[in-house]
Amino acid sequence: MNNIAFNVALPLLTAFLLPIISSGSKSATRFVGPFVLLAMLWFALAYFNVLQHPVAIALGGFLPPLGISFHLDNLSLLMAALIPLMMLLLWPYNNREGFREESLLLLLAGAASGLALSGDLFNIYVFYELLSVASFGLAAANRTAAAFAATFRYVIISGLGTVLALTGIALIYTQTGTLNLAHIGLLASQLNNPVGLSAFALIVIGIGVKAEIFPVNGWVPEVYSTASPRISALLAGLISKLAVLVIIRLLVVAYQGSQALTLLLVLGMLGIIWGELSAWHSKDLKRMFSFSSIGQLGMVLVAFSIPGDAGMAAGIAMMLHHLVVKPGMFLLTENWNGPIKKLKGAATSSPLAAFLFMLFALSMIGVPPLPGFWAKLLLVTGLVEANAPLYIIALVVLLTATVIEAHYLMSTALKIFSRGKKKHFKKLLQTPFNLTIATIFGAVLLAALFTLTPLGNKLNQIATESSDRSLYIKTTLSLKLPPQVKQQVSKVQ
Amino acid sequence: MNEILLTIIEVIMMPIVAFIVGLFMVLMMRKLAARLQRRIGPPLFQPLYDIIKLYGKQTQISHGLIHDIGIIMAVGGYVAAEALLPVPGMDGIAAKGGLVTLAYLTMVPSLGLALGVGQCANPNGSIGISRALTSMLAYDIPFIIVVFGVAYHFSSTNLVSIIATQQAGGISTWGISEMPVLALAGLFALHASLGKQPFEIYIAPAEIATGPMVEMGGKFLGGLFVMQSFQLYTASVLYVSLFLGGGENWITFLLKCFAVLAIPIIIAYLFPRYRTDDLVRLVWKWPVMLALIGVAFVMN
Amino acid sequence: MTTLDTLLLFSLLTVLVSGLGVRLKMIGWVSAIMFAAQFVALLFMGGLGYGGSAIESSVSLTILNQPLSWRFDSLSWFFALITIGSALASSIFAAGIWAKKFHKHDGKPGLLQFAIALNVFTMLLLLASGDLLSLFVGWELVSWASLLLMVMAGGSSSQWGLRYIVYATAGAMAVLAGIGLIYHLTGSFSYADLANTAATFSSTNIVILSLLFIAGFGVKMGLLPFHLWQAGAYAEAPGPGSAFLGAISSRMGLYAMLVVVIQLIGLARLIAIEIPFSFLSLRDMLMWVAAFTIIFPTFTALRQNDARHLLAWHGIGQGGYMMMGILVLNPLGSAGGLLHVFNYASNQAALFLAISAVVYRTHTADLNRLGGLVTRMPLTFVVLLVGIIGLAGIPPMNGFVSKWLIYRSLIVEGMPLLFVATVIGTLGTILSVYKLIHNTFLGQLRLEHEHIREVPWSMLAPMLVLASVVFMTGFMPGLVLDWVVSAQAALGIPQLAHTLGGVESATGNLDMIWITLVLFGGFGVGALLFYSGNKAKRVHQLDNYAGGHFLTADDRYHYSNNFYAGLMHHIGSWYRGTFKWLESSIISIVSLLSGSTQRLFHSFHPALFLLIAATLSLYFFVG
Amino acid sequence: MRNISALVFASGLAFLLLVITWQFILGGAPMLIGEAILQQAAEELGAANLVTSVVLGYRGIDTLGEIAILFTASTATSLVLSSIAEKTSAKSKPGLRDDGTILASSASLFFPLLMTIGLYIILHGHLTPGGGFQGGVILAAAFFLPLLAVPGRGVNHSGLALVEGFAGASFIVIGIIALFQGKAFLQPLFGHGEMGSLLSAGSLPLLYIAVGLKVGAELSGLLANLAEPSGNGDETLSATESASTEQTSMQAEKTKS
Amino acid sequence: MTTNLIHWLLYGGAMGLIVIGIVGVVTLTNIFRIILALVIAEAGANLLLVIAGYRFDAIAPILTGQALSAMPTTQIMVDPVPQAMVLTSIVIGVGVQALALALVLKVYKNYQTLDLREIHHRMLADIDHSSGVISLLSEEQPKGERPLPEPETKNVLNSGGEK
Repeated sequence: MNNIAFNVALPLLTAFLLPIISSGSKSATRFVGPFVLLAMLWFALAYFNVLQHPVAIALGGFLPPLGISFHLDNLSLLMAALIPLMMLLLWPYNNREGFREESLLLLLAGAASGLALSGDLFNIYVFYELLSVASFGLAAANRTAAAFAATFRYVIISGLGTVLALTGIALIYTQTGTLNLAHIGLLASQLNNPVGLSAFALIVIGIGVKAEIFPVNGWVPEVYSTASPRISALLAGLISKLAVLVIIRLLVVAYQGSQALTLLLVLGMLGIIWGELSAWHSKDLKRMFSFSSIGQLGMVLVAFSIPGDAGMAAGIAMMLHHLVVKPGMFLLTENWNGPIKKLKGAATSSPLAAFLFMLFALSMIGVPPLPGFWAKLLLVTGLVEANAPLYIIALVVLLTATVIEAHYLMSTALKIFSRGKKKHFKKLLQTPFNLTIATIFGAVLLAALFTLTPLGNKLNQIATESSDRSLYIKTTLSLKLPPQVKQQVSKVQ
Repeated sequence: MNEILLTIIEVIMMPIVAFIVGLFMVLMMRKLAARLQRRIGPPLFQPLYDIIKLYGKQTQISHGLIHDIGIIMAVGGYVAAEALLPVPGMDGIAAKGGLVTLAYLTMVPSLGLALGVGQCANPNGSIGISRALTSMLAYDIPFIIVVFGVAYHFSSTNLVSIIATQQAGGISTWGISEMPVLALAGLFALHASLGKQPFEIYIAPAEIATGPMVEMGGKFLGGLFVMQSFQLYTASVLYVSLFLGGGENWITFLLKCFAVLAIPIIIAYLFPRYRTDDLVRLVWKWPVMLALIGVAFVMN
Repeated sequence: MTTLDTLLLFSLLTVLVSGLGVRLKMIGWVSAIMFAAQFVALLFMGGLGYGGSAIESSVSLTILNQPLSWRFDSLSWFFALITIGSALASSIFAAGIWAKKFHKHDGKPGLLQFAIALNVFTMLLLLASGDLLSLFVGWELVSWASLLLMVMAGGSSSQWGLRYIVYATAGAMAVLAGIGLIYHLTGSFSYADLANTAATFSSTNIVILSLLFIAGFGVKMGLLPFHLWQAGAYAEAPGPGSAFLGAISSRMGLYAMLVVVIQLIGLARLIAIEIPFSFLSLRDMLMWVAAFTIIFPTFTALRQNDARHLLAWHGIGQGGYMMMGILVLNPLGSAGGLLHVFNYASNQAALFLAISAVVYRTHTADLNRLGGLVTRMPLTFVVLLVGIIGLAGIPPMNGFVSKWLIYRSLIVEGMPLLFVATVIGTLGTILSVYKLIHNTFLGQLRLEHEHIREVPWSMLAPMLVLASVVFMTGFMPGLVLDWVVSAQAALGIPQLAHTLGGVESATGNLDMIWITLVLFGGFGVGALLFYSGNKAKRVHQLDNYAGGHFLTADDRYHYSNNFYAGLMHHIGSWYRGTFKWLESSIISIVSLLSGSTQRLFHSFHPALFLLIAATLSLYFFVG
Repeated sequence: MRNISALVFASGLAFLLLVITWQFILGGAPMLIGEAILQQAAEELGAANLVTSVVLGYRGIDTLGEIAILFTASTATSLVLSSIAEKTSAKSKPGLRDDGTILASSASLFFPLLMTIGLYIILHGHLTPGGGFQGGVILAAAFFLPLLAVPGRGVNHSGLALVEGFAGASFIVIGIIALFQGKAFLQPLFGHGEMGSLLSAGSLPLLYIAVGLKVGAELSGLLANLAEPSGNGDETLSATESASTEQTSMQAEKTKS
Repeated sequence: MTTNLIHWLLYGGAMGLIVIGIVGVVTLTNIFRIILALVIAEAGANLLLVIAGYRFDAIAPILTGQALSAMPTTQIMVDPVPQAMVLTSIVIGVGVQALALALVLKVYKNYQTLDLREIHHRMLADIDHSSGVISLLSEEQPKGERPLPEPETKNVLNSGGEK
């Protein structure tokens, strides 16, 4: 089990060595990355298959809570497997210039894996920072003036975010005297007070910068419309989910009170409203998709704010769905980035892309029997089951937002499918590379459609497991506790 | 078996009776008009002569098959409608159709006429038809309210049973004495449906050259004359059987019919002509109001 | 492998084949044959039409612990019959020479066939749904499938399609909310649980549920005020497509409403609920909605100058009759409503096909650019005539029977105002359909239409068949009433005592056989009189009274524009376009909001929002 | 307006934060793991400097992450600053301006001094205050001083890259060796040795050396990058040049879209 | 009393630094100053962390002298964990600030200004232009033409905004 550490160590190692390799041979630079990612994928999947029940590993052999521990359960391993997968799909195979983007991507992969696996609050913070810095670099990689400006604003806002998050961590440490999530969970009773809750609020808003939580997502439209679509796809699809994952871990382990949930619910609702409305108003695909991804993450947040397994299942379903759909859509924006009214005849110039767009759009609106519908169904039933006025409002918001979503997506789709002038067709042609990747995403969506039943069962299993607080704590602290901590823990309780 | 035979015989007889009575009604109308205008008026068989003359004319101008079919429908529709109107001793298929059916069956002739006129491709004709249909829209609303009231009052749409109930109870149970307001509204609607002054805007001889009739000559016009006599008959008999307890025997029956018909005709020759929209406004205001009040009385 | 599976399998095969062979020449006929095969498969389930017990499908899924199942009962069978029948007619119409011309004007006949097949398949799925979840799945599929049929013509149709899909999504979301509420109340999606526990729901829940469902399903039925999308969306589709859509598509809403509101929740609950500050119960309110749905669209149709739009607007109005009849909920009324579904479908299909035949020859459906075609296209004229008589509900066509049932039910229940409303609707229909036939077939023949001929048989055949259906089912309504009654039985509402000729009841019979025979006898007499007269001589159209001067073919004297000038002079000012105004105001509100929200993202300092958010959330926890 | 609202909310935030912190007792925070570490760190790791044992032992992966962040930052910086073509290789311009002999010579005088101090601090990281980071920073200063004294003097980027690459790699490799020995990742190797002596605390000193070199290389690389924007000296010139490259890049993407 | 004073001084100081930093970031418009404000805020957060490990009259957690032999030590030591964390977060901060500085350099070269407002406007204009949409900020600007004033220095170039 210790070998899962490779998922963090290997990409970092490769990234460190990449400059040297590149001075050696350019071709090696291009291909070492994918190999490492494959290795990561292999590790993750291997454990994903053998894993019976959650496992914790102590890094450096120092038992938690003293040392840092990785927490391996279905959810974290799933994420750990998805990270290299997405990276492989969105890898810049056709990048001719230098090694920097590759190494940044590898660092991103390492950081993401660490974030997904880590069970220690401060360690999460470190990996989160690594993630951020790498994504800054990637966001600026386009080297246009606008990209620099957007990235700068991104850096500032997320820098502030980390300050808040760090403050929150400090508060938690001052309150409990420990950093290990499981240990914090053990002492959760001390956090169920204004101090602890405000620490949670600070962390949510801090980490929320990456999770595109309203209102700290001002960077989203700017960065996504200046960065290259691959990067946007990565940020919107993968990175935001990891940030959400952190919040969820914290929520499940330490903050099961209703107040924390209310905060998430309200933020999520505002996110939905703002995102969808702005998307409705936007006049080009890139910004439309960035706004709509804000809305989608709002939905994810709302889903997670439903107490119990139902919320967890719905949230994970929404997360995975968005993870598949949104990158596919962003990939299509590379050559369709003009104003929407110029998209006439796009379908005739590249029909496959148009079909994919339609597929993604329908699934996003939640048209049965596409997977998006089932995710939305889980969300709706969950909200109704939660049966509190605020949740009913959330339901109304959700449904209204869906209508707005349908309007702007369909008006775009009808533009795409309407007849256009011959002379524009060449401009609207999709690059085969992007098209292939997008097709893969579409294929995944359809495959999910045909394996709904097993997926649903697996989903429920994951949800029940990862929403089980005591299980998490037991898993980590079942490693032999050092005596002092034992008696301190007992003293605390 | 033989009651089917009987029905068939009745169905054949009733239109003939209707035609004869209708002719006399036309005669009465013209006589009354003449008297009101200080004239002597036509002799007894004048209406019949007119029709025969028209059918026998030398120059018969047809604008094509639909033109002919229109006239045929116009006449045939009424012929069929008569079979639904019970007269003393003959019920025909009144029991099988009922009030609502009759009301809609009487639209067939107007539709046929409309088709025929339309085929003639004469703008005057088309204008006339559009006005005729409009005025139909106008007077059918109070009429249908009246129908509803009566049907609800007698809790039946079967004319036979309606008449039977009235005759059983004598005058006090007649529609007119039980629901006078409705009866008044019905009279109004009846008058409007006859298409006489002041509701004859769709003919307007001076303006659109007699509208629907503009292209009608010879047997086509004759068909219209036949239709008119049927129309007078149908309207009066329907009113009689709704409000005046139908006919116990032929004498009372015919008396009632002519009496009912006399009222609108007398009114007709004292009034000028309404414009279409005025007509609609008028008919939608007073008769409808009356009819609704009447229904309210009936239903409370 | 039950018969239902066979039917669905055939339907799916039709979709696949027509989808794969989109580009083929022969695909039209192939899919027409496959529709015929579906029809036969449906007839094998004919037992359902005569009170047979429901047929389960052997296919069933379980997704996220939610079972989905499919079954067919008499009601579904009745609707499926109409669906496949109209699909068959449209597909045959579109298969032959029509397709060639359509292809010449860069349309895609194969795609049309595919779209129709897809619609049929999804509709069958909806009709076969065995629980609320599969009902919703089918519902959404139907909505999106019909979008394909609506927008495939391109051009202005895409705008209508967009409008439609927004309305449809809103409706679907309402339905979804309702289903969610039911799930919360009963803990499952199955019909049985709902039917069993519906009695225990609180009346607030009942109100919420019925409003959600009727609004949701009403969007597709085009109930006021959700009707704005329908006319254009149906009319702008390619000819046969709009025939199919107009005939059946929006009836799916009626079906879903029947199943959920009538069959499962039960109308009794609705009647029991009083609306505060009014004498109305919830049921009465819905009936008034139906009444307005009859009147307003009908009189909007009166003003249309495009034949297809005129018919499509009538489609909305006729939907109101069905709703009305079913809400009356005595045997007469519900039978009338259900029967009208069939009758109206046959009329509308015939009419739309006839009109698209006219368009096929003249390239226009503009009522001011046509006229006098009867001499050139007599058979099409006959079809249209039969169709409009049926649509207007005048004897002896079938439309009269269903409307008669509805009138009678209203009289029996003693609802004068609603009765008057329905009659006003009928009168308006008569006016506008006469305008239709007058402006297209009667009057002056335009110069450019001198040389057009009757349409070919591949198009005439389905039209004539439909016309004969309209007549026969008017002549012997009993044929259809059998199916209607078994549908009533399936719905669990009182059933109508009927005969082959119509209705047998103490307080007022209807025997269409006698009436029809007598009517034609009357025509016979009329003909006798007419032809006993002196022989008439045929003259040219132009040879008629024109105030003394000679008409020539190039001056247009066809009285078509603003046909009911007098009426419009009176009621014209009543057309306020209120609903359009409502819609546009909603849209502008949304755009206002969205503009302001986007401005927030453009404010040049996101950090401020971070500060505000942090402060507020801290205040939420500490303060 | 914005400032006012900002101030209002900021004061609110400040107030709330103070309300929160007022509930703490200074120095009374429960330090569960702190206590435990103080108790057992010495015999577990055998490093006299307990902070070091935390930094490299208990929280070793944090340290790995943090040097990774430094590396990422410098990579991103050079990605940002380099123009399209790879031109970060060392170059020294002719006719660079000289800021006086004293400065230059003292800079070259300081160089060895700073090097020694830095290395000392690094090597004794596990015994005395200080360690890899502190020492690394001093090393960076040593490298950067001449650059300040004589602007435009090139820095050997490829050399730096080599150092940082191998230093970072070695840190990870040490961790992985532990894995291959069946231990956990980053578990200290070798025995503790005799506490307080230079050769003690197992592999911690090695790690610290790696960290020190890495940090030094990173920082000097960063500073050098910032000092010589887009790899060549003169400001306006570079402005036009980089601008023109922006130009071309924009054109490129325009034509692409 | 003194403890209170120290308490205020330390905690108040930390929080004050954070808030000051945030206010700076929000209100300032010069992007370089914004970076400095960010640094201040981070300093505050670090200070808060360190305080968490504070103990009254305790020594640094380094074993010296006899403590080396006599284990476990008798003296009270401050918590080593926060110190390690602060070390980490400081270095992290350095990295981020360096990147931010690099970006400032580039932005300045492209837009010839350090005013965030100006930069933001021109960035939006660039985005709109590159995506072929007329600016959402100024609806009534003439098509295609950039509504912004020409940058002063002629050898500066506004990033392909205008052609």
